[in-house]
Order: sequence, then structure tokens, then C-alpha cells
Amino acid sequence: MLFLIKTLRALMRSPQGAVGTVLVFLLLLISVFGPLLAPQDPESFNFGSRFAPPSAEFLFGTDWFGRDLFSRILVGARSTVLLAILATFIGTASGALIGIFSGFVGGWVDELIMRTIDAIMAIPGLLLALMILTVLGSSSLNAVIAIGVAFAPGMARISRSTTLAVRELDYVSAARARGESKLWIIFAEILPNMVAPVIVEATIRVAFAIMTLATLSFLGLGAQPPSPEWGLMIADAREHMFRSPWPILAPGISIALVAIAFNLLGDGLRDVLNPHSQE
Amino acid sequence: ATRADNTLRLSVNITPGVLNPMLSRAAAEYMMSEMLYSGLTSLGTDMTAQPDLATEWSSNDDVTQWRFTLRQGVKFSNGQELTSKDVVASLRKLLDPETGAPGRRNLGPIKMVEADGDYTVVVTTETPFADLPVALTYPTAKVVPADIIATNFDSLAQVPVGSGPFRLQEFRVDEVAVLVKNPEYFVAGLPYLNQIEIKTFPDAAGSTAALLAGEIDMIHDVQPTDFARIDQASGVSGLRTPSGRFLDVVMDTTVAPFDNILVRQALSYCVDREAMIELVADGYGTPGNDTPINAAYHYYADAPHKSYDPKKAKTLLAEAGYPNGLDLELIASVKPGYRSTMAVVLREMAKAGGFNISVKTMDHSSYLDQVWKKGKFYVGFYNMMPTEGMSFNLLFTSGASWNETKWNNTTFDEYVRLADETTDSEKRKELYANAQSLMQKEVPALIPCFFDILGAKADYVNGYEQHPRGASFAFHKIWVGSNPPTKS
Amino acid sequence: MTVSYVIKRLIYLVFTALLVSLIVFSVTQLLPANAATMILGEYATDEALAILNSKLGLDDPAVVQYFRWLGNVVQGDFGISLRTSQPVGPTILNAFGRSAILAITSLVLVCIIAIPLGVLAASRRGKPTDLAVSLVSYIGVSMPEFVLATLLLVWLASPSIGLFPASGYVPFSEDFWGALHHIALPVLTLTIVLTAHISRMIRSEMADTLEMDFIRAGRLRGLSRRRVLFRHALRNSMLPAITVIALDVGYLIGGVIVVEEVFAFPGIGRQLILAIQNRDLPMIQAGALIMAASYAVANLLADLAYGALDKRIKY
Amino acid sequence: MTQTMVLDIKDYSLTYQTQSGPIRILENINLQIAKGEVLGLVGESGSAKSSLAYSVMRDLPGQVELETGSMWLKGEDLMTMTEEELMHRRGKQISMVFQNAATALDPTQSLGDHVVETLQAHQAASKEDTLKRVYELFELVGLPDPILMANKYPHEVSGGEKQRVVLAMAISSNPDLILFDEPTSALDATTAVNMLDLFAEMQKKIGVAGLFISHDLGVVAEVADRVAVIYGGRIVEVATVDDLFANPKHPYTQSLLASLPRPSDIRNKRGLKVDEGTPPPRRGEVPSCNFSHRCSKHDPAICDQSRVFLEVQGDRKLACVRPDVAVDETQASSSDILPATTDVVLEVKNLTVKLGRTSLLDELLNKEATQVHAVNNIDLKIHRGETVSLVGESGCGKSSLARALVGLNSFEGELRLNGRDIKALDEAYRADVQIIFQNPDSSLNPRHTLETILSRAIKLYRPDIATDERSEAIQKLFEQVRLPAHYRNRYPHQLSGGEKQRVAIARAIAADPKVIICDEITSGLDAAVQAAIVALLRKIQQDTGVALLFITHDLAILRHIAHRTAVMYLGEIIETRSISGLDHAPYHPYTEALLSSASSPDPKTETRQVRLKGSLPVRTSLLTGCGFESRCPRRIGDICHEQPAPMKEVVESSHVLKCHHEIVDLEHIEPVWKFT
Ligand SMILES: Nc1ncnc2c1ncn2[C@@H]1O[C@H](COP(=O)(O)OP(=O)(O)OP(=O)(O)O)[C@@H](O)[C@H]1O
Ligand SMILES: Nc1ncnc2c1ncn2[C@@H]1O[C@H](COP(=O)(O)OP(=O)(O)OP(=O)(O)O)[C@@H](O)[C@H]1O
Ligand SMILES: [Mg+2]
Ligand SMILES: [Mg+2]
Repeated sequence: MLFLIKTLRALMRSPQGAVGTVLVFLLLLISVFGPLLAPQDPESFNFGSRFAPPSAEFLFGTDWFGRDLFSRILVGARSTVLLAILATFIGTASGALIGIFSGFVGGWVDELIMRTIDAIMAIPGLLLALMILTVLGSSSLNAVIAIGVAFAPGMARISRSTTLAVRELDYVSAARARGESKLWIIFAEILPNMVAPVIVEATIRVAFAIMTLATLSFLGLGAQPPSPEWGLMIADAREHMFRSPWPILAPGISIALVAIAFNLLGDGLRDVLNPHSQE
Repeated sequence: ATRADNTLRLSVNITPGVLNPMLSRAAAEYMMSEMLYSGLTSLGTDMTAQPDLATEWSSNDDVTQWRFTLRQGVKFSNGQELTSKDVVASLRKLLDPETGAPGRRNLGPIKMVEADGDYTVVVTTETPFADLPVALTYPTAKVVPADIIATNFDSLAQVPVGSGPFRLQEFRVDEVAVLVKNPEYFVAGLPYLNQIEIKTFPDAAGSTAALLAGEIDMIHDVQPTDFARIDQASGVSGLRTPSGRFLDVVMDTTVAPFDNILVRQALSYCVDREAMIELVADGYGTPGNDTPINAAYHYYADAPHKSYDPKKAKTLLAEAGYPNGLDLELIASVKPGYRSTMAVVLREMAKAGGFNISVKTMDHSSYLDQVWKKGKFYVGFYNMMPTEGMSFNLLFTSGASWNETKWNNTTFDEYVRLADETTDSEKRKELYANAQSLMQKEVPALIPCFFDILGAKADYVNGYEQHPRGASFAFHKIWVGSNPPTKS
Repeated sequence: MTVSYVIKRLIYLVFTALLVSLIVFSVTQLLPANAATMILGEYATDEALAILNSKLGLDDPAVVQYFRWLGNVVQGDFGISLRTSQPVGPTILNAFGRSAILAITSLVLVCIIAIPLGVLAASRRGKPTDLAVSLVSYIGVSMPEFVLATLLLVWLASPSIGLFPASGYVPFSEDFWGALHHIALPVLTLTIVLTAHISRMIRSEMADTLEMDFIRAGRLRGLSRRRVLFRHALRNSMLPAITVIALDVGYLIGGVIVVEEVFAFPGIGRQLILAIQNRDLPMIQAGALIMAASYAVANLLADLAYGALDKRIKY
Repeated sequence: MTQTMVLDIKDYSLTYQTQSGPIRILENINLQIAKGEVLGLVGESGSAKSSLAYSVMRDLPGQVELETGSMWLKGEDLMTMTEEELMHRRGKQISMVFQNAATALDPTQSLGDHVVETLQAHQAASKEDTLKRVYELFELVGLPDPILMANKYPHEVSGGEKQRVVLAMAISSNPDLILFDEPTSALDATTAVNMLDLFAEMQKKIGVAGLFISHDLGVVAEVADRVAVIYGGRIVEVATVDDLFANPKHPYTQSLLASLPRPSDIRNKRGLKVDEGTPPPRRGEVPSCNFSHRCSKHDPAICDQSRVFLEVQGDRKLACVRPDVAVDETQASSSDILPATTDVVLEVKNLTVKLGRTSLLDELLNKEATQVHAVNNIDLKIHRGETVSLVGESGCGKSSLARALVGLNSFEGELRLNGRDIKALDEAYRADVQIIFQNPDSSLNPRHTLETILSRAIKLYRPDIATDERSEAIQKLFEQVRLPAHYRNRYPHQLSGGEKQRVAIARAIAADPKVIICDEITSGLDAAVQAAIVALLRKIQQDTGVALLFITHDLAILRHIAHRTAVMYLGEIIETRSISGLDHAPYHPYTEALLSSASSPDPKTETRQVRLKGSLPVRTSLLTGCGFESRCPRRIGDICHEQPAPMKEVVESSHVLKCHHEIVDLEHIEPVWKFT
């Protein structure tokens, strides 16, 4: 807890960290309370106001069914942001565990795991996610799993190299010399000391997950219509793009903004959690 | 006057993949086989059979046997002459289940195909079948040389051998197919064009832009969302023909809740058909009345359309035992795009009627594998058929090969059978009207609207008549005028 | 750098390719429906399906299918596409060639733009220039390719402006300027996204390097600012940058998939999506393999370049 | 006066702004360096030695809050110069040699190019002339084969050679002043002493003025004419070397000298002063004297009256208002070391450690593994209550041996604990043999509290202590290592270096071990802290009879802790001898050189110079002859190359050495030290 407050305070001191933290905080609020804030039902058609430009009634305009884009963005924040965080969590947690295990055990097990990970990483993540989703069927939750799986190898690599670095540190040697169990060494000695780089990486990956999630929905493999998932909104809006830009602009800018927020936060955290920058 | 090169550049949205005419499945493939091959008859824009290889035909009185007289002197592109043995071999091959030809069940209850001399073909049907000449216009019913069928059928996937107005010069999958005029075509003076380039533009916006930029001359299939834009531009014009192409919402009438007619009826009151046309087809369509037949067909029975009446729907639903509404999952394939649009619109419209529909989209392969003909509630898509009878027989009679709804209504079957067997137009009209009203009442499937066939061409393209069925094109009658595109 | 190192890496490469093909194959085995369903489409009957399945060999056990495929590949035969009945090898190579034009053009542009931009930002840390570059690159990295591509489409290809064609492809052999015109938007999209990525990376590498002792040492030896920046800082930052650029090749390949889809560019990405949609197994395998191989080769080249440039690395 | 001074710093103060407020870095600095003079600057870590150097170079790393005073280089005010003007001074008139040459050189540039570049920045000359000058300079700084050297890259040469290149750059433009910031502290003793010789020689040759920064008074004594002592950003005393060492006046200087070991300590029975003061405050209120918080003669009535400035007092400058009050020396620990017993606790025979990992593919390809024989065939015995010190150059295999003994490296050979043959390192062995690592920053898990750190050890090794009694046991450990009890919830980064090392010691003694292996545990610490740690270890040894293997490269401290010393070279123990006899021959030639390279802050001791050339080779395959042969100043001939040196016993049985020379010959060698 103390650590959290301290980190937050440090974060607020750098402009990136401050902007990122505030933005992400706002986003989380919107994700949780978005549906309550939405002025209109995000799914109801306004037959008379299709393709309306932004106005007092429709802050961001309306789409081809006359649905209020502002409400759709607010409600869609949940499926976009929270799911991206979930996907990142899945990828990070599984990747980190694999990475630590591989790095700690070493030897041919490590080599085998790393070669496999090399191979998986050689398949473009999007392609992998695409195939997994085609197998599982399209749905937001499956997209989350697919992104998680696609993220895991990269995460495993990072955590492995961190593990290798941490493993050589004297306090791990001390624990080994002391005859500590492997579980203790992995979970008590190594893990806590590699969360910082992992958290930083994960934060930046949330931005990436948001984009990938949207991309998958865009390719028709994620969220299901008429859900106001932002990527799906853009995909559907493309047909109508020459009639009104708002159905594309609203979710497009939202995605970029959210990704920027997480990138900023990640960069802020990188500076804060970096041991060199600590006083 | 025609343009000097007299070349038509045409865009299609799905690349023609299968070259073998008997195995083709998509519009672009039908287009190619129509250019490269000929059939016995071809379909006129008025949905009647027109001479192609057959110059005339007649039947016996109870319409169980048909004689087709062939044109003489028709040459295949390999130089062989086309005779009745080629027609017989082709039709037999098509009907052979081993071939796996997509149109096998669409040709009618054919029992036997025989040659009578070099230029006469006799077709015998199991049951009386008045529509046989029209049925034989089916796009896969093309004639190929008998010896190729016997020895090297698979080679047709790479090297076409046909007697159509054009010949294939170059074919690059996903890019372009170049066809050139067949100088030996059996209709003197045709085709007008020297060359056709069929280019694949998977993206609608791309083909629109290309047309507007003068990079192509004609778009075969325009998205409703692009139509107005093209039509307004100068130098190009939109082509629009009302058609019997429709999206239906299939309900499996053998399983709950759709085994309850009240539920189906309730749902049918949840559709604002005019609004549906506006939202799904951007206004380029005609309302449907839960039958596959609309004004584009001969025997359309004009009945008042069901109104949008969610209150009534609620009452019906309550009567059916769902006073608190009904949760349903509606599956839509992602191809073509307006399947899911229709699903979303229906979901929204049906909310007021007590239906709580969630939409699930699926890639087309999975849809074909898991849902089509198996699912209990999904969006189907069908092109216009040449005749009412074919449409009913294909989808809604008990023995229909795509009997998705499993409605199996013997009265309905009887109407259709009797209509098939008679040539008396008045009688047919009555029978088909009965069939249509029965469907409207029982609602085996929801058919809210029909889509117009939309295309576009540059103003200098002449002689093109859009076909409501969407599977016939008659490119040999097109020529490119002398005001050629000003290309940068 | 020794020959044996290169051999070792090549062995790894082959191993990776094999593993990739195995992974991809296993995943495709799980796909619902198969090529036969797709070929027959909405006209399938059970008998027709069974016949086609056995004709295509899709009813053999997975292991048999895999080794048959592998055996053919080893002989340079990638099979016949199930979707189009055309040979896979030439088709995929053509598509790959077109994608490579996109990717390489973008990569070259990126290197030309991103490196000076990163250096500029790092050397003016905290100053307005840096902030401006950072801001732009934040936006760049935060904009998914499909959003950017769609926005570019709306702006630059809209009928009222019509600066660029919305989609499609013209071979360079046919019409050079037309071809250039057609790849402009896809390349622009990739370039913007990648430039943001790489300039950010160079900036942070540079910032780290600028903190190093030898930079201060150089400055305190009286070297000019320019020399310290370009001879010492940039050169040392370029080394890690090479590795990251190589890793970005993977990212680029992913981006290519999306961009090709948006611009309907007939490259390997579209080919693969089509193949997956149609369960065109030989095509999926060949496409995935070629993508994985280009990624692996890019990394190998980067490592070799790293070894050649950085005298400290001994392989 | 200003005109004759090369550097004249007048009342210079510097304050940085940080996130937690302003921090005073330097306060009222007044320093002059005359032409040809070398001024030493000593002070503990964090006393702002480097900061002063950077100020002179006008390259301030921090965010300046306030900077006052002036700084004159040959009559020009450096502080008013533009960046452009400074660029022309740096490297030409004033150059700097950094602590770590390894990081001060661009890894992608060849050594020659470094110098060429520096020369070209300051004078236009033809390429050949420049190159010729480079070779000249290389020759001057003692780099053999300059042409070959010029083409090498930094990673291809040793630390000493790198430092020589840096020096070559520093003198390349005949500067007026060179700033040396701890130029030898990253080097091995034998290399460092060579460098010091070189600096002195250089200085004599080109007559350049120098500011020589070091935390090690001994080192400064070797090269400087005058010494300035800096404490907490203030200069507290400036005097000539002789005056300062003979008669330190400032209590801080006195304390500094008192905690420094000297070669003569055994003869004089001199103990080390143990005073681990906290660093002076740099934030908030400005104290009148910043040493007062730890000064034993601090008297508020006198000391806190007004700011105590550096003023001329007799033969020196001094910042103390009570210079004549004597400090009591009771804090000094006794120099006596209790004798050890004769029961052997730990014994190794023919122990060999091979390092280097092979990959799976290498194995498959049948590639020969490149293994380093880090420890080669050594025998060693440690008795109960005894401290054996293990000394040797960096990379000679000391840590490898230590790690093997606690199961972190695999090894071949025999290992016996209390007569018990150890095949696999079991629970009991692990409890009995503990290790403390060199770097306290990395040996304590930064995410664990001290409580967790210690309770783990207790839980593992002392099953007899019930869970609820652990807290008490921890309490006792804290007392044993003299840490305040309220530290138990702290994290390692909240401790100073010395305190961290105490925690590591506490962790080691928690197991109540028979042997503790201390791997250079004092080398990162300031002298005063080092003395305190050594005292603590001796106390623990007295109380528990634990045996210590004390690994160090600091030969001066040996006399205050060890009974015996083992000298290691290239993985072999080449000599084992008792500390009491350290001052007398016979020596192994390597031991002789090693001992000679220890710098001495004692003006009354003269150290004979024995210098080694080159650097430690890597031992990959077994050597045929003596490992030291390539650098040995007393090499006999081919026999050294062809035959392994035999182990020979000196009369006194606990003294053995490995050399082809006859013991009698070696006995005639002059002693390393002459005490006056
Ligand atoms: N850029 C900076 N910003 C803030 N404080 C700094 C900065 N640089 C140094 N300091 C502080 O100034 C003090 C002196 O540091 P400096 O590095 O000059 O000491 P030093 O005597 O060289 O120590 P060492 O012997 O460890 O090298 C330290 O307390 C340090 O924390
Ligand atoms: N993991 C390893 N693989 C290969 N060689 C190693 C490994 N670790 C150490 N070495 C080599 O083994 C030799 C002995 O190293 P060791 O760390 O024991 O020396 P040391 O005497 O403790 O040095 P220092 O004083 O620098 O700590 C060195 O040459 C070193 O380069
Ligand atoms: Mg320093
Ligand atoms: Mg060591």
C-alpha cells in the first residue's frame, strides 16, 4: 500500500506520468460507470437523425442507424478497456511464469522452451490471434484469450531475461547457498524483483492490447454487433465512411486516446520504477 | 461507334476461383463460365428461357419429355464441333452425384438424357416438369466436350474448353482475368467487345473509386451504401433492377420455441419492413412478405404487407407461453455484410415485441459447417431463382434440398407439385398464390425485404441490360462507346 | 563471427520453421469446417462432401497429412491451393513479393525519417522539439493501423479529394507511376506507425547512451557537440536499434496484414486471411512459413550486423 | 597571487535542486593549485569530490539551484565562459581522467581514434603528424607496441591499458591542469600501483598541475604534494602530505587516519579506530561546523557561535575552532588477535572448479566446451577460531572457490567438514558453512524487510527455535551485529553500506555456523566502516569460535583480522603463510609483488617497489609450467615454463609456497617494508 502511494506520488511528478495516470484513472471510471453516464440507449435507433453531425443532442453525432455515438463510446469503453486489461493480465501472468520457470531451471528445458517461444514469436501475433479466434469462434472473450496467448511469448522472453539477470544477483545465490526450496526462490526471491519491468511492459502492452482487440473486432473476429466495441464500430462504419466521418472519428480517436493514456502511464512508470531514478 | 480498343474493364468483388463451369458457385464464376461456355438455354431478363445452343424445344403433353434441337456448326475453342453427344455427356456429368456439382438438384427431376441424332437431345423427367427449359438455364449447366469429360475432366480447372462468346487469354487469381472475343462465336456479329478484363476489387470502396477515376468501366455488384454516390457522379450511372434476392431469418420449425406457430407469427409482426429496406438496403429494395416471391416473379400474389405491430407480437408471444418475453440467439455469417446488419436491425425492432435477441456473427466457413441447415435461428441469403417453383422446391417443400426450416407442410407441397406439373398459366397463378398465402400465415422463415440488383457503369458502356436474377449477364451484347474515359 | 555460428543460426532457423509449421498445422486441425465445406459452399450434400474430402486427402489422419505436406515441401512443392486450384508456391511468392515491396519501402522510409527524428528529440531532451516529437510519436504508436488507414482513406481517397486510389494494386512492371500511386497510402500508413515506434525507440536509446560516461568524457575532452552526438551517441544507440528494428519486422508483418485488408492490397496478408477463411490449408501453411522465415531471417541479419558493427560481440 | 595559480577556486558554493528540495553540494570552497603542483583531495564517499571536479570542468550533472563564487583557470574566469569557449579549454588546457576507464571509452571506437579525435578537436594537423603524435603519446604512457594498440578496441585491452589510453588523451594537448577522479580505484592493486608510478613520472616529465581525487589517503600520499580533506561538501583541512600524515589537526582527518591500517600495525600493536559516523546534513539549516554531529570535542558554546570557515592556522589551513583539544583514542579496537585452535574445521584437497556452460546444440555438434579452470587443484585447511585470508588479483578465482564451498559452483575434489567427508552438500553442511557476499546492495533482497531476511535463515537452520521465539532470536542477532532494534521493519535500501553488511553478517551467524566465508565484504566500504566491520567479525569469532575464510584484495587490513593468509594466483594457491611472519622473507615472487603494491599512508614506512607487468591470463587448459611464469620478475628460465612448480615447506610448518626457487634463495630477499 505504502509502495503504491509512493509510486503514485512519484508518478505525478513527471508530466507523462501525471497525464497518463489521470487519463487512465478517468478511463477506468468511464469503463465502470460509462453505462450510467450515457445520455441515451447506445443501441436504440433514431430513425430521423441518421448521420447527424455532433450537436448538443448528440455530442459526437450519430451513426447510420441514428444511434448516439457519444453513448456508444461511453458504454463501449468497458468492453474495450477492461477486456484489454484482462487480456494483458492473462498474457503477462502466463508469460511471466513461463519466463521465470524457463530462466530459473535453465539447461535444455530452458532451451526447448525458448526455441518454442522463438517459433511462436516468428508467427505474427495478429495471425496467431486470428487463427485462435477462428478456432474458438468470434467473441470478445475469445479475443481476450487469443490476445493473451499471443502476448505470452513476448512476456516470457522479457521475464526470462530479467530472471537471468536477477538469478545472478547475490541474494539469489545466498538463498541457493542457504538451501531454500525452488518455489521459495522463484516466488519470494526472484518474482518480486522482476515485477517492476514486467509491470512497465504490461502497462504499455495494455495500449497494444486495446489496439489488437479493436483490430480483431475490425476484422470481424472480436466483439459481436451491435455491441459498441470501438473496433467493431469502425469496421461497421467503413461502409459509410464517405457519407459521414463521425462514426469513424469518434471511436478512432477514442482508441488512440486510450492507447496514449496507457503508453504515457507506462513510460511514467518506467521512469519511476527504474532503480536509477530513485533517490 | 465503338472505342478503338473496344475493351471492357469490369470489377468484381470476389475473385473467380473455380474455372470448371460445372463446379462454379459464385457470381463472378458464373460470369466467366457464361463468357466461355454455352448452355442449352439461357435466361432472359423476363425470366423466360431463350435459345442458346438449343434453337427450339418442345415437350409432350404431360410435360415429362422434352426435345431440344441444337444449332449446327458450333465449335468448341479446341476446334471440335459441338454435337448432342457433348450435351448428353455434360448433363449426365452434372447429374452424377460423384461430380459434386453445386447445381445438380436445381435442374428438375431429370430421369434420363439421350441424344437423338447429332443435333437433337431428349430429356425425360420423373414427374411432369413444365419449367425444364428454364431450369436448364442454371449457370452450371454448361456444355463441355464429351471426351474431356471422359478423360480429363479436372483439366477444366486450368484450361477452359467451351463455345461461349469469349475465350480466356490470361488468368491470375485474385487479380485479373482477361478474355478475348471468340471470332467463331455462333451468333454472327457477336460479341461486340474485343476484350474483357475482369479485375478483382475485394473492397467496395476501391472499385467505386476506380470507376470514378476511370480505371474501370463497370462494376458488377455495387454496395447499397455506395450507390447514391456513384449515381450522382457525372460520367457514370448506377444500374438498379428490382430482384428476388433476399435475406431470410430461418427458424427451425421442429424445435422450441419455433415449433410454436405463434412465436413465428409474433416475430413477423416485429418487422417494420419499410424501415428494414431503408436500414439494411439503404432503400434499394422492396418489402417482403415472408415468402420468397416478390414482384420480380411472374406469379407474385400481391397481398397486403404485414404491419409493424409489436403490441400484437407481445400478445401472441404471451399466448405462446412467453409472457415475459423470449431470449434468442440469432446467428449471422459475416458474408455478405448485410446479414449482420439485418440481424442487428431485427434485434432492435423485436425488442418492443418482447424478443431479446443477441446477435452472433461467424466466419463464413464456420457458418457453413455448423449453422447452415443445422442452426435453429439464423440469417440466410438467397439469390433470385428463375422460377417460383424452383425457389419453393429448393427451400420450403418437404423434400427441398435446402430445407432449412423443416416446415414440411403437405398442403404447401401439393400446391407446388401441382404447379410444377401444369402448363396452364391461370392454374399456376392460383396455386402459387395459395402457396404464398400459406407461407405468410405460417411464417416458416422471416423474409422482410428483397434487395435490388445494383451495378454501375460508365456512360459510354452500351448494350448492358441488368438481369434481375443476378446470375446472367449477356456480356456479348455490350460495346464500349466512342467517348472513352479520360484517364490520367 | 564464425562460420560455425552462422551454421548454428541456420539450424535454429530450420528448427524454427519446422516448429512454426507444426504449430500452424495443429491449429488448423482445430479449425471448424474444412476446405471441402468451403469449396462446396451452400450447395454441399453429405455425399459430395465425403467425395471431395477423400479427393483432397482431408480424411487421412492428421499425422499422415502433416508428413505428406512436409515431404512435399522438402521437395519444394507447396501443393495446390484448395480455394483456387492454382499451385500455392507461385501464388504465395507473388503475394509475398508485393507485400515485400510495401514492407521494404516503408522500412527504408522509416529509417530515413525516424533516426534523425529520434536523435533530434534525444539531443533536445525536455525542450519543445523533444515534446513535439514525443507527442507525435505517442499519437503514432497509439493509432492502430486500421484506424490510421481508414482515416487516411477518408481524407486522402475520398471522392472529393481523390488524391490517392482507395485500394488495389498495379504491378510496377505495368505502370510505374500508377503502381507508386497505389502503394502510397498503405506505405504511408505503415511508415507513420513504424516511424513513431522507431523514433521513440531511438530517442530512448539515445537518451540512455547520452547518460553514459564516455559521452561526458567526450564532451570534457573538448569534442564538438555534433561529434559527440553523431559519432559517439548515435553509433552506440544504433546497435540496440538494429535489433529492435529487426523485431519490428515481425510487427511490420502484422501491420501488413491489416493494411492489406484495409486497402485490399493483394499481398501475403490478404492471401492468408482468405486462406484462413477458406480453410485453404496448403496456403495457410506456406504463408505462415514464409512470414515466420522472413521474421527469422531479419533477426539473423540483425544479429550478424550487430556482430559486424559491435566489436565486443564474439559469436 | 592569482596570476601564478593554475587553478584558483574562490569561495565557491553549489546547490542543486532535487525533487525533495534543494541540496547543498559544495560550500565555500577555496582551493589553489600552483603550476606543477599536485593537490590531493580526499574524503569519504559522497563528500562531493567528484562534484568539485565537475564544477571545475563546468559540466554540472544536476539542476543548479544556486552557484556562487568564482573559478579561475590561469587568470580566466571559467564560470563566465560560454559553452563554445569552454569547448576550446576542455581537453586542451584542462583535462580529466575518470574513475572507470572502461566506461569512459566509446566501445565502438578504436583506442587510436580516441586520441586522434581529441587531438584534432584542438589543433589542425596533418593525418600523419597526428598519428605520429598518437604513437608518441602511447609510448609515453607505457603502452608497448603503440601501432598495434592504436588499432585495438576498448574491450580488447585490460583495465590498466585503458586507463593509460585515457591518460594519453588527457596529456595529449599539454594541458595546464589535469583532474584525476579516483583514477586507480577500479584497478587491481598491482595495476593501480603501476598507474600511480606512471602518474608521478608523467607529472615530473611534463610538469603539469593536477587535482588528484581519492577516498584512499594512502594513494594520495603517493602522488600529491599537498592534500585537501573534504567532508560533506566543505574543505576541512589543507596541508602538505607530510604535515597532514604526521600531524592531522582536524578531528575528521584524525579519525580518518586512525581508522586506516598501516603496515607497521603489528609491530606497533596499533588498533584501528572504529567510527561509523552518519554523513553530515546537506539539506535544511546550514550548520556552523558540519562535523559537529559526530565530533567528540564538539562544544556548542564554542563551535556553534558562527560559521567555521577554512582558515590559515600555522602550517596549514584548517576549519576547526578547537584544534588544540585532544581527542581520546579509546574507540580504537585492540590489535590483538586471539590465537586459533588446532582442530581442523574445513579441509579441501585437490579441489578444482571448472566454469563455462555449453549449449544443447553445441553438445550435439560435438563442439568442445570452452571451460575456464577457475580453481585448480588446491588444498586448504581452516581451523576452529581461525581466520584465513585469501588474497589475489581480480579474476584469480577467489570467488569461484568461495562459491564452490557453499554449493553455488560444482567442483571436483575432496571436501571435509569436521572430519566428515562431504559428497553432496546437505542441510547440515549448508548450516555450518555460511557465506557473505561482497556487494551488500545485491546480497540482500530489496523487496524483503530485514525481519524477513533474518527469519528465513532462522527458519531453515534453527528448527529448534519455535516460530513464536523467532522474533526474539532476531532481536538477539540485531544486538550481536549492533544494529538498532527498530531497523527490523526496514528495507535494505534504507540502510547505509556498512549497515547492510551487518545485516548480511547477522544472516550468516543466525545459523550458528562453523565457518563463514567472507567474499571481499569490506572492499566497497570507506575505511572507517571497514574497520568497524572487521572489529565486529573479530568479536563474533571470539564469542563463537567460528572460522573465517576472509577473501580480500586489500592487503593492509589483513594484519587486523587474519591468522594466516593464502595467496592465490590463476586458480592456484601459491603460498600459505601466517600473518605474524608477513613482514619477513621468504616470499613467493608473486606475494612479494602483491605486498609491495599496497599503498601505505604511513610516512614512516618505506615500501620497496616490485612491479608486475601485463595482466592476469585466463586459464582455459591446464598449464604445463608455473602459472606465474609469464609475469614473474624472478623467472629462472625454461624450467618455469616446462615444469609445474613444486610446493615447498618453509621451516615453520604452516608456511608453504609453490616455486622453483629454493627456499633459501628466497629467504635472502629484502623485506618489502622498511620501518623507521
Ligand atoms: N546530479 C545530482 N543531483 C543531486 N544530488 C547530487 C547530484 N550529483 C551528486 N549529488 C549528491 O552530491 C553528493 C556528492 O556526490 P559526489 O558524487 O560528488 O561524491 P563523491 O565524493 O565523488 O563520492 P564517491 O566517492 O562515492 O564518488 C552526494 O550526496 C550526491 O548524492
Ligand atoms: N560463469 C563463468 N563462466 C566462465 N568463466 C567464469 C565464470 N565466472 C567466472 N569466470 C572466470 O573465472 C575466473 C575466476 O573468477 P572469480 O570470480 O572466481 O575471480 P575472483 O578472484 O573472485 O575475482 P574478483 O576479485 O574480481 O572478484 C575469471 O577468469 C573469470 O573470468
Ligand atoms: Mg566520485
Ligand atoms: Mg570475486
